[in-house]
Amino acid sequence: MKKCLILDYGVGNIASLTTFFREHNYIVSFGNKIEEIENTELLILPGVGSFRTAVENINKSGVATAIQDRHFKQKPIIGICLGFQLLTKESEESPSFPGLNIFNGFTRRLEEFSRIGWDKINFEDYENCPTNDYFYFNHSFGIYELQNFGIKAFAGTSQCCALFIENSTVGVQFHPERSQNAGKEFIIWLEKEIWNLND
Amino acid sequence: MIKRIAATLVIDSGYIVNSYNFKIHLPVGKLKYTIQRLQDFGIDEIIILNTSHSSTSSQDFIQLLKSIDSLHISTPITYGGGITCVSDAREIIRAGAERVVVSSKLLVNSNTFFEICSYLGEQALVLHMPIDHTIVQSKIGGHDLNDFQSVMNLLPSNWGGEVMVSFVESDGAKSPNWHNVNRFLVCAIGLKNLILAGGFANAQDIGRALSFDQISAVAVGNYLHREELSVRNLKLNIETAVEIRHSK
Amino acid sequence: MRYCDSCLQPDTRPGTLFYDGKCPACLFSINSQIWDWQSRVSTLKQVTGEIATKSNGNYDSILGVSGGKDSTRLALWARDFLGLNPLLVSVTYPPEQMAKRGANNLNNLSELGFDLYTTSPSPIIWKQLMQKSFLESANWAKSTELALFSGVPQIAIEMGIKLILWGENPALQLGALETMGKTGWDGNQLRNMNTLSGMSKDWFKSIGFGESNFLPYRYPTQAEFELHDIQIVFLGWGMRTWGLMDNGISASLNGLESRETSAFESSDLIGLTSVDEDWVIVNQMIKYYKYGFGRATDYVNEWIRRGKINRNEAIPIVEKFDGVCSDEYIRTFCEFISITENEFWQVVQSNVNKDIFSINPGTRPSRKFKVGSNFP
Amino acid sequence: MINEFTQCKRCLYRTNHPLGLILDSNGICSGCLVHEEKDSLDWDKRFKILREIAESYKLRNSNNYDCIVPVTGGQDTFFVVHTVIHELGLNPLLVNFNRNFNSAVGIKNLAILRTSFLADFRQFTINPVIARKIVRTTLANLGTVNWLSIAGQTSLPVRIACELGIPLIIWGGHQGVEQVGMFSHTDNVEMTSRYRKEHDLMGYDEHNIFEFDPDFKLEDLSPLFYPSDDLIQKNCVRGIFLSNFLRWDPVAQHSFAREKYGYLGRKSRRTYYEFDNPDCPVYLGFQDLLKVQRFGYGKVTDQLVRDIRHKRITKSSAAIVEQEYLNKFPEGIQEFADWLGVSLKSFNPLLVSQDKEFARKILTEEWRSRLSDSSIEGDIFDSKSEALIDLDFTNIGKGI
Repeated sequence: MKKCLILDYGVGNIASLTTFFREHNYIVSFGNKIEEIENTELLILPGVGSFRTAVENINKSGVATAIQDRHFKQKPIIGICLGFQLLTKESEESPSFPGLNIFNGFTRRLEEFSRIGWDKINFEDYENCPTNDYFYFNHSFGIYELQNFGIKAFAGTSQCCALFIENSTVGVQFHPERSQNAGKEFIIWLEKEIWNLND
Repeated sequence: MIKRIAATLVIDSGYIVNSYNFKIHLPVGKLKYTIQRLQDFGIDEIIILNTSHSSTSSQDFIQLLKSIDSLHISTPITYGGGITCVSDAREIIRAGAERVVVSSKLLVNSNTFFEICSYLGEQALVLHMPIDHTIVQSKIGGHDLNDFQSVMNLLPSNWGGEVMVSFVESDGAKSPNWHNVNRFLVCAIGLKNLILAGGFANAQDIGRALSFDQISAVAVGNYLHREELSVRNLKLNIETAVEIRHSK
Repeated sequence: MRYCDSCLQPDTRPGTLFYDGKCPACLFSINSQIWDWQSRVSTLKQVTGEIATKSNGNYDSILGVSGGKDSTRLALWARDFLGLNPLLVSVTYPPEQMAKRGANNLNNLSELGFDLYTTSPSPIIWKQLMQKSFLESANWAKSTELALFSGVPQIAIEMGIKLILWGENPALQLGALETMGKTGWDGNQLRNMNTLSGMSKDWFKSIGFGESNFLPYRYPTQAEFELHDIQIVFLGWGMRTWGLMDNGISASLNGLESRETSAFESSDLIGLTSVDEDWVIVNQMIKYYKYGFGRATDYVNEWIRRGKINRNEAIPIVEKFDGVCSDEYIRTFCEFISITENEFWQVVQSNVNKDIFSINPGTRPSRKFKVGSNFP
Repeated sequence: MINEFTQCKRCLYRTNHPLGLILDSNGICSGCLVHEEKDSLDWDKRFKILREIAESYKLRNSNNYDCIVPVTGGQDTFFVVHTVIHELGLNPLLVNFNRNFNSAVGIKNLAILRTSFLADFRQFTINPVIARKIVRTTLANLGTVNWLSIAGQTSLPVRIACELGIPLIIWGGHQGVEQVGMFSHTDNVEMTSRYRKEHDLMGYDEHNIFEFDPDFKLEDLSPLFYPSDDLIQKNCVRGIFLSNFLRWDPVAQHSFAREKYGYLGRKSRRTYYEFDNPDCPVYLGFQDLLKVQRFGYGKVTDQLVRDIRHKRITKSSAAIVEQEYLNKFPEGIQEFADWLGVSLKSFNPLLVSQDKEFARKILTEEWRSRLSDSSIEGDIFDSKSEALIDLDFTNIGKGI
């Protein structure tokens, strides 16, 4: 059984994430202590809520450096929806609250105001992609102009980034825990291709 | 975004019910079993409308949403019913729902609607607009057409949420009243992200509705429980110019 | 009419050839002393094991049962010895025809711990076919036999079960050479059994019903067997102690209810044969008038081959009991297929083998021959 | 002990009905509301819809049956088969799941059925060793004897439909519509595996019965397997209910079956009407005792509600009749203990565990004598005497 930690920053759909990762044989814990972040095999930045509240709580518990540390040490992280945006420099949603700046990019209000529903993701020159299936999106902010070198994918016709992977840090704009079979297979793909985490 | 087929589950006295013209409720069963099957059939989204909020607060619904999560539900859930303030909405999202449905009363009578928008983000809201061609402002907050337009004008033009329009007269029927649906679509030109509901019970009607630009999803109600593999067959039999999601 | 030198089997059975003065069954029992039964058993285990794995679903094999001695023994042997997981399939008679002990014996099989799947053709059509077969050939079982044989392969194909288990190989034990398969245990030529062949669609339709009313009487074609990769295996081929008494005694000790009526009414000496219904006794009597041997002969032949009695001791038993059938069985039979007893005897008498029986008005036909001596 | 759930104003059902019951603003229950349709709908038009469905399945091909009709030795089997063959002109395959214990009357009714109609018949009898094991498990964990036979009755016809490639299954009454008004008749609700799992099987189908008894082997339960969604889709299998298309009135239908075909009833201590479940020696006996314990009402209540709705009895006199029958000592309880291979006393722990006055009964040790060998001494109601030559609790019988 693998271990994972859902970072507590006062926001996010904890219940559905817990069930989802339990189904993938993870022992799921929920907290915001630095040693928890350092020891867990997979850090999860949950996805629903406002950018500002999340940043405030991260700063309050002083875990930003521990998270950045994991990134440089290639320790698996996954940022889901808001969690992905938190990995960027800053977000138009709460300008004066800087993000974790792990990915060199900005979160801005979507040109289409909001993207609600299912869409396919298309990778930019990357071969062994996960199954070409639909994933569930529900956001009104998105990440544009990511300069980092990593695996990048866009959703449907949108310009905003649906997925970005650098080192072992994965950012996804969609919700794997709400994408039925596609979500399940995507996590298995991540474990095999990116994190090589297995039971 | 691909067009969606959602399931509307109306709740009364703790049961999913068949709803007829928003007046008569017949008991179908508990949420747990139906949600499991809808997920098997690859439903794109589940919208829970709790009409028994008058007797119990949405608090007890938090337990129910949490219990749904123990069923390994990996389908987006939208919950509506009895949401009157930001903390209600926040609780429901924390309990595992993706989005909350709010009634037009909140938008018309108070500022709470916009408080929730700013707190959760517009993408987490669905504004519910029952259209009732017969009675203006009926007990269930029904709107007639010009009513609908006046409410829509209160929304900012680039509002990021969705609007669920349900036709009261064809709620529970075998097919919608296309004359009235067309009249509605004319006055909804330019809008987008509309969810249509009310009497959508066959692939042909759903396909036709999804082919309009304004419509991003059709919500199916009573039909879900009437036939085996209901949603699965719907998805197979829909021939629209528009693509829909076929789950593996 | 010539008798087998060592037993009391006359050569009148259609399709059998005597060799060196001996009947096929005697040759079989002589040869079987020297066969390597151990290797036969291991062949059967290997063959059934292989085919069993190809079946999909829960059951790896299917066994036709009536609840009688053979099927009870085979079910237990297949499960407890060969380690198979057979589904038992029974084609049952109409309620009026099924004997109470027949129902009890099916129940006994079920209680021995098997799943049992019964298929019962419509009694209305069953009765009319019985009447037609009887009036035409004095053998009411011709049509029903086809249903009894067709039920198992039909269900095997429906459920995707590849292995059909069967009892004795008629070619070897009864000399019905037309059913000879590639090897001793291969039963895929069972369709050619003379009782099965020769039943065209028109024969059925002549009683005035549509094709979809005769579905239970359709024996799957050779092509269907191949398409669905069905293989019939004769388990009797690998069972050294396979016979009327062996199966009867073993089944009785496992709960089989035998026929209590005296042999003076049924010619069923120990009450172990065809116990699921009683009008077989009428058929045995008519078979006796056609071929000169009946149920009693089957018993004594086996006893002679097993050295229980010698040929001379057997003759008075056959003389006394062969062809016996009480009036009650005849009465209820006529009532069931709605013919009068006069019509019954007219049909019987027109089918009597007049070379070996003389017709006596008002009483039953009587033997011209002496049991055990060739005639004329 | 008054039942704290509210009762419908018109009938005896309360809102704790296991299938779910909703009262409208006037206190009338959903069951009574939908029942009003029986006197308002145009049933000639409704039957025409059924005829069209039947027509579309009739000319399929001549080397198969037109449809499958699940049958038992009781309920409305004769009326359904009569309607399918003589009114709709279909050639059905009759299918019966043998629950492993039948009343003599039930076995005879099946034999009468087979000889009265031009139709082939198939029956599946599950291995009795497994049957007893399942009954013990569901008795202990769900408080019901009936789970096995319902699981079998609701899956066998669907499995055979897939195996033989026969798309249409025709059932009799839809219990959800008839008892608690789950759908309007005009919804033409069809058979679903969700309804089977949630309502027929109390939330536990053959796959999660292992939660109670891990040492079940999955293949032992294969006679109860419901076909997969893919298999149902591939064969386009669907199940329709006659009760949606004609004015469903079991009492009238039973008397029709009695006159025309000689359908037999079976007396029971705990109900006044003998033609609903004559085929099961437990359903109106021990099973009904358990039902009253769990839900506070019994089979007699179902019959009284039906008669109230059909205006054959008033609610007030029905309430009196109900009390008269609800606490009668059930017949056939010793025979059921024998079938299960246990003594009568062995039921006491289960009975007390389900008792509403659990604490008081423990204090007084009253529960110990709930059932004992003396309970049935002088059991004047010897069902065997009225039964036919066969005894009850027969697995397989001749019938005629």
